Amino acid sequence: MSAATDAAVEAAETTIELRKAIGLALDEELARDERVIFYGEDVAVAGGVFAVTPGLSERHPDRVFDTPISEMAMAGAAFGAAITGLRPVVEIMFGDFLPLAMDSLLNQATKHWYISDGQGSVPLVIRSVVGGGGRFGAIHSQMPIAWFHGIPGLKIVAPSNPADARGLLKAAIRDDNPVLFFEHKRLYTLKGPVGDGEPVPLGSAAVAREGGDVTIVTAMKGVHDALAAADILAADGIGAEVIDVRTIRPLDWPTIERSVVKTNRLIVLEEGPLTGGWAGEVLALALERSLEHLDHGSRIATPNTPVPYSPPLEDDHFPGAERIAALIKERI
Amino acid sequence: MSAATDAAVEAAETTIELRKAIGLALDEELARDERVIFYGEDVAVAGGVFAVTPGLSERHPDRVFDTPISEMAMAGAAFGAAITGLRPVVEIMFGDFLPLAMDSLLNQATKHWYISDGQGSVPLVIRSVVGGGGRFGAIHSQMPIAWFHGIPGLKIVAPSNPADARGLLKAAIRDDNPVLFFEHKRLYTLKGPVGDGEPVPLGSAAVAREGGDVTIVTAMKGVHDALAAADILAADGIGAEVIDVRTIRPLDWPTIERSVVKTNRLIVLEEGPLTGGWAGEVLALALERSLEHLDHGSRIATPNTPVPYSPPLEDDHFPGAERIAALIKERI
Amino acid sequence: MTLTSTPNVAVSDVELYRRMLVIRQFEDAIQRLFLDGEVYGTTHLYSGQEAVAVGVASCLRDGDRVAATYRGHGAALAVGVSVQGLMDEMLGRATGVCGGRAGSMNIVDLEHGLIGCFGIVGGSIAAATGVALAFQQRREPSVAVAFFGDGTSNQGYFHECLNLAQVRRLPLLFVCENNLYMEYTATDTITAGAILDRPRAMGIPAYQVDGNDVWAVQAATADALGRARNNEGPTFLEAMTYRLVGHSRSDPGAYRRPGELDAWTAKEPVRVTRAALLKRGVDETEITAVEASVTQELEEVIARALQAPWPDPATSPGEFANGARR
Amino acid sequence: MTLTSTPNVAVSDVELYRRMLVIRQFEDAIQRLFLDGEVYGTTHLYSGQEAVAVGVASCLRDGDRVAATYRGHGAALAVGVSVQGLMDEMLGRATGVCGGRAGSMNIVDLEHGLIGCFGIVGGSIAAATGVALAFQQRREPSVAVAFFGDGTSNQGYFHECLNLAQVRRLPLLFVCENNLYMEYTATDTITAGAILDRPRAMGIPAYQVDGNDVWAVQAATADALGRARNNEGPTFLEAMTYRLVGHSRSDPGAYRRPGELDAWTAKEPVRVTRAALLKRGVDETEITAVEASVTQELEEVIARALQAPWPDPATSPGEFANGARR
Ligand SMILES: Cc1ncc(C[n+]2csc(CCOP(=O)(O)OP(=O)(O)O)c2C)c(N)n1
Ligand SMILES: Cc1ncc(C[n+]2csc(CCOP(=O)(O)OP(=O)(O)O)c2C)c(N)n1
Ligand SMILES: [Mg+2]
Ligand SMILES: [Mg+2]
Repeated sequence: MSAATDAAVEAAETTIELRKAIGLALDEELARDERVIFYGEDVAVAGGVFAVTPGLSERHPDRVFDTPISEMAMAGAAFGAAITGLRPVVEIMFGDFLPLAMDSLLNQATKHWYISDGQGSVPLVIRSVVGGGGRFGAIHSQMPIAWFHGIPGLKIVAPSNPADARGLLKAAIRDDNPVLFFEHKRLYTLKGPVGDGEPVPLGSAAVAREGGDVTIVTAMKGVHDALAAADILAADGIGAEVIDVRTIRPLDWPTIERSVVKTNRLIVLEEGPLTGGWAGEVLALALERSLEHLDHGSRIATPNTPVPYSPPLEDDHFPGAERIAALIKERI
Repeated sequence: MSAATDAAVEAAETTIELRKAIGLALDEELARDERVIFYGEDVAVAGGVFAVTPGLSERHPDRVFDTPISEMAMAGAAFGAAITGLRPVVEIMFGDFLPLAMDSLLNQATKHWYISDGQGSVPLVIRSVVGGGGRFGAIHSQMPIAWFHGIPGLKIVAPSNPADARGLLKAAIRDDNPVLFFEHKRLYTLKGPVGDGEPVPLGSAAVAREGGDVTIVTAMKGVHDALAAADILAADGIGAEVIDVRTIRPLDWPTIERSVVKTNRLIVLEEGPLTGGWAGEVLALALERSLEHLDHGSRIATPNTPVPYSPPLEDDHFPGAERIAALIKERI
Repeated sequence: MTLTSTPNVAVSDVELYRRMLVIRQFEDAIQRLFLDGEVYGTTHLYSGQEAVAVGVASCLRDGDRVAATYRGHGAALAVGVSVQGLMDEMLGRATGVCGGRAGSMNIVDLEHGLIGCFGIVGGSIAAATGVALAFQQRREPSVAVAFFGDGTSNQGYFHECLNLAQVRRLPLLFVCENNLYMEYTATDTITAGAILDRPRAMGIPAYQVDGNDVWAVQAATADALGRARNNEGPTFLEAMTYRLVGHSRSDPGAYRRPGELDAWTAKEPVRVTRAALLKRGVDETEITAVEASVTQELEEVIARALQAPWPDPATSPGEFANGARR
Repeated sequence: MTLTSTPNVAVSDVELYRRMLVIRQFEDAIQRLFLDGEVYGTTHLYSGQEAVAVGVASCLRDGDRVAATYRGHGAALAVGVSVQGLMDEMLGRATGVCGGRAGSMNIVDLEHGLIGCFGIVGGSIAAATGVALAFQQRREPSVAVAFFGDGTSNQGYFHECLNLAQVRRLPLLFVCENNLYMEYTATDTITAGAILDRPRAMGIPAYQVDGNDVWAVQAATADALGRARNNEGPTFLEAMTYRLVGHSRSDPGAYRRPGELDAWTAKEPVRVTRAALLKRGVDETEITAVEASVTQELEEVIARALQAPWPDPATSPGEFANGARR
């Protein structure tokens, strides 16, 4: 290995917070492609309410700017800009606010390619912070995947670590389709290797841990909970394979299937209400495509209620590693 | 049987168009309970763009009115009115426009009961026309169930015939929770018995046809397609049981399970894109709860693209009875 | 001479008339073809409003882009979408401008600057706002035009986008076609105050024009486009006009006030423009020649459309784009 | 004497001061408790804006209803939500006004007319519009009040609801608390024109008041409520004020213009009201007695809150309502 490669490998192993990895990816893409613009509420001068984007507006003053509180206009304008040669990245601050941006995503951005019969594509990214566990209450803790999961033409990205966040965001910005990019608020300060900076293809899952007895399919913070649960299970001699789907849509089914064929037992761990979530889609695919390999298939998700504020209530709402491990032991 | 009962039975068998049954249910509830109000775009003076509500504003002049094109305000105001003692019914003309009404449904109406710790309930109904096959193109032909399916606290109603439409709408209006009530545009002129006018409980499926070899779970127009497919299958000696779920949420799982235990084969027929739809939820439940009874489980849905306009394209997009029957034969 | 030949250069009076006539006859044909079962679903015709789209489009240059509504045939033809391509699309044919996939309410023709006919009220405004943002970012002296109706002024997109456009001084022209009604409801009964006062409250220059006077529309548009190209920001035009036909094919029409239709028919733009041409000294034979040629063009277009092939489902562009397909 | 005792009757000057002080001390306590790790997540404090909520609420009657925002402690206390119940909620306790389920951004207390503190910008406006609709439908002479901020004037709900309220002449009071900023961005940099011109464009009577002058707020509110109860429709108040603390707990504060905070601190409402009381001839010993009692009340409230029981997940109200639970 040459010194240069060594240095690259070493650089890729530098640790960085997930939020910094996202800021870095944005910075890199803004520098790489002048068609990229980035806007949102308080993202420019203030650098974002979660300090994800500080410095970007200084480094790219013409292409990073603050907007009014106008989510409909922000999303609708992203569509118009995307079909006119830009590659807009928009921050809708909390994922809970995404319904306000949904109409143009659903009825314009994800339809344009098809209804125009392929005249033009719509390269845009909407970033939002999502998820619970931060004591933010019912309207700032949701997981919006379910609301958007059934929209053809939309890609949904859900990274679990800094390197993936960086690589997936770069891929999202370079993608020719509308992409929802979710960032878990509990992972913003998670540290991990910064990665080599190459785009991570949308639609490729990662095997986060190998194991032979049960497959746990999950994403985002769920990956960390699943890995911790796998440690507990290992102590009981149960080998859990953890699959980080990384993108919810498109979903990397082959990677899941390979694992299920090996373990015959499938658990899908979803942060989000049980009913109508993406875990159901994974189970459905398993039933349709791998029934003969399945000894067990089930979901671990959150209750069908809003997310409560009070610590004991919120902690109970989200299953932690212990509860996950216990449920898996009980079920398989 | 007394003459009075005879008359009631006869009355219940009078046939009526589905759209008239909906107008009738609204009229009956407006007459029964003065807390009920009804508003929407062009619903009062004009009687609705699909002629569902003619005459209502004449009969209930103070409680039926036309609004501006302000879906956000209409839905948000329904919440405020519902917690202040009214039982609003709102028409959002096409289901495709529902994202504009989603924020307040998601973040206010369905959260109030829980976050207030049960201080107050939110009795409101949003009615919309949905579905394809009308040559209305991509933005007026969608099935919005998937976008709302993952929202705790929301009931979703999807009737297939006039009597159910009437009874379910009455139950929806009397329900203490936010309800989305979907009306399929291709069923508006469907005729059927008007029913006895009793509310049909939300969360109770109906067995539309009995059969021993395969269970077809579906809703709305799918019920009619499934029944026609069942006729075709019967000619081949295959007995298909057709279950009309009637409400998507809450879902009547016991009725589905009873059937699956009998037939061991489950087909879920959904009008709507395959990925992320409610059919996935049904298969997931089947896998979780009835794996040992399952020889087959799969979905028949529409492609993961927008709905095209041109007749040959749209007809190809929606599987009809023949294609459904052929697919089922192939799969089981 | 086709409609597409000259949308971006100075346009003669007769040519303006011809374009309006093409739209009128196109819409009349659609109405007939709908009743014949050759056009499907629903249609929202532009009859009576032709002077607005034609007047606006006559001022546009290559590179400018237009967002229209579900009532979009007029804007489409005015910016130069091929009459044949649009007709074929209405008939659901493979040769339609969107291959039959869009239909009346959703036409896109990027080549002619038509980014879409938006089925969601207000959608055209948001999309055009983004187009204008792109122009500004790229320092391109082009302008985005948003067409929309009076009823749309009560919707969230309207408000948010007017503000955003003005704050960022976007090169954008808002064209509010005030035909008095949102579907079957008189807009003044559900609208507080005058529409023009809304952009004015944000400091957006806002003017009312006679939307049946193609030259008035043209003059106001030229002014507004000049401002926009000069980085002076958006302009708002309220074009007063009237829809001579139903809102859509199922319209009962009972809402019209007594005498209203007659009064507006008397000042409908095709008639008014014809009279003005004569007054301006155009020879009537030239006019009748244009009329005959438009009638003939439409007949030929329809004949070809009825023979055009149906699309094949196998040609679907699919769920995801990977670059532009064509 | 508790805050809850008199919100709906004529309120003395000293009582107005006392209420403002309760809010200020409550917010100061929350800030401390947050740093101590006893309040969680995030909080948006009302410090500096007290005169608005107190002035408005002092005019309300039983039956009136209020929709507040994520910055809602002030409105909550002003309408009479129990200080203890609110404090317990902040600390996530079972005895909180929402059993610990809501937290700072989502308080509901129907008994005291607080229909919610809305976490979505603009949500308070829409909800209050519906409340007003219900009052009107039931011919009940009550009024709905929507609190919201300056930044909210650029959002769709604002526009749609102002129009709907005016068209239907709803008994509604819009209270725009203009504290100059939307989070960290100066609102005038992303807002076109003056906020007041927006309601005025719709014909809604709209007034600016000194939001740090509790009597000015009171007078304007009394007027507006009279109109509303008289079926004369909505009124819009823009109360000019200033947030003395960060937007939320993570606020860097770097956006404030030089000297701004000092200038506003000099005219902050608690200080200003105290001075005014003295000028109006209130005895300073009466004031200090009130101050001491508020301080003591808050201390006791906090002490009880810290001892209050945690909620049990098993007490969840569940997904669906079936009538009201309490
Ligand atoms: C968000 C939304 N709400 C409702 C509709 C249904 N709709 C279609 S056209 C229309 C009336 C629009 O009125 P206006 O803006 O005056 O335009 P016009 O049709 O008169 O040209 C309505 C309500 C829609 N397409 N989108
Ligand atoms: C729809 C929506 N967008 C963004 C936010 C995030 N947010 C919370 S408060 C706030 C600023 C609101 O400013 P303003 O209306 O002036 O009220 P203030 O906070 O100053 O009282 C923003 C952007 C939100 N809660 N809801
Ligand atoms: Mg109109
Ligand atoms: Mg503010």
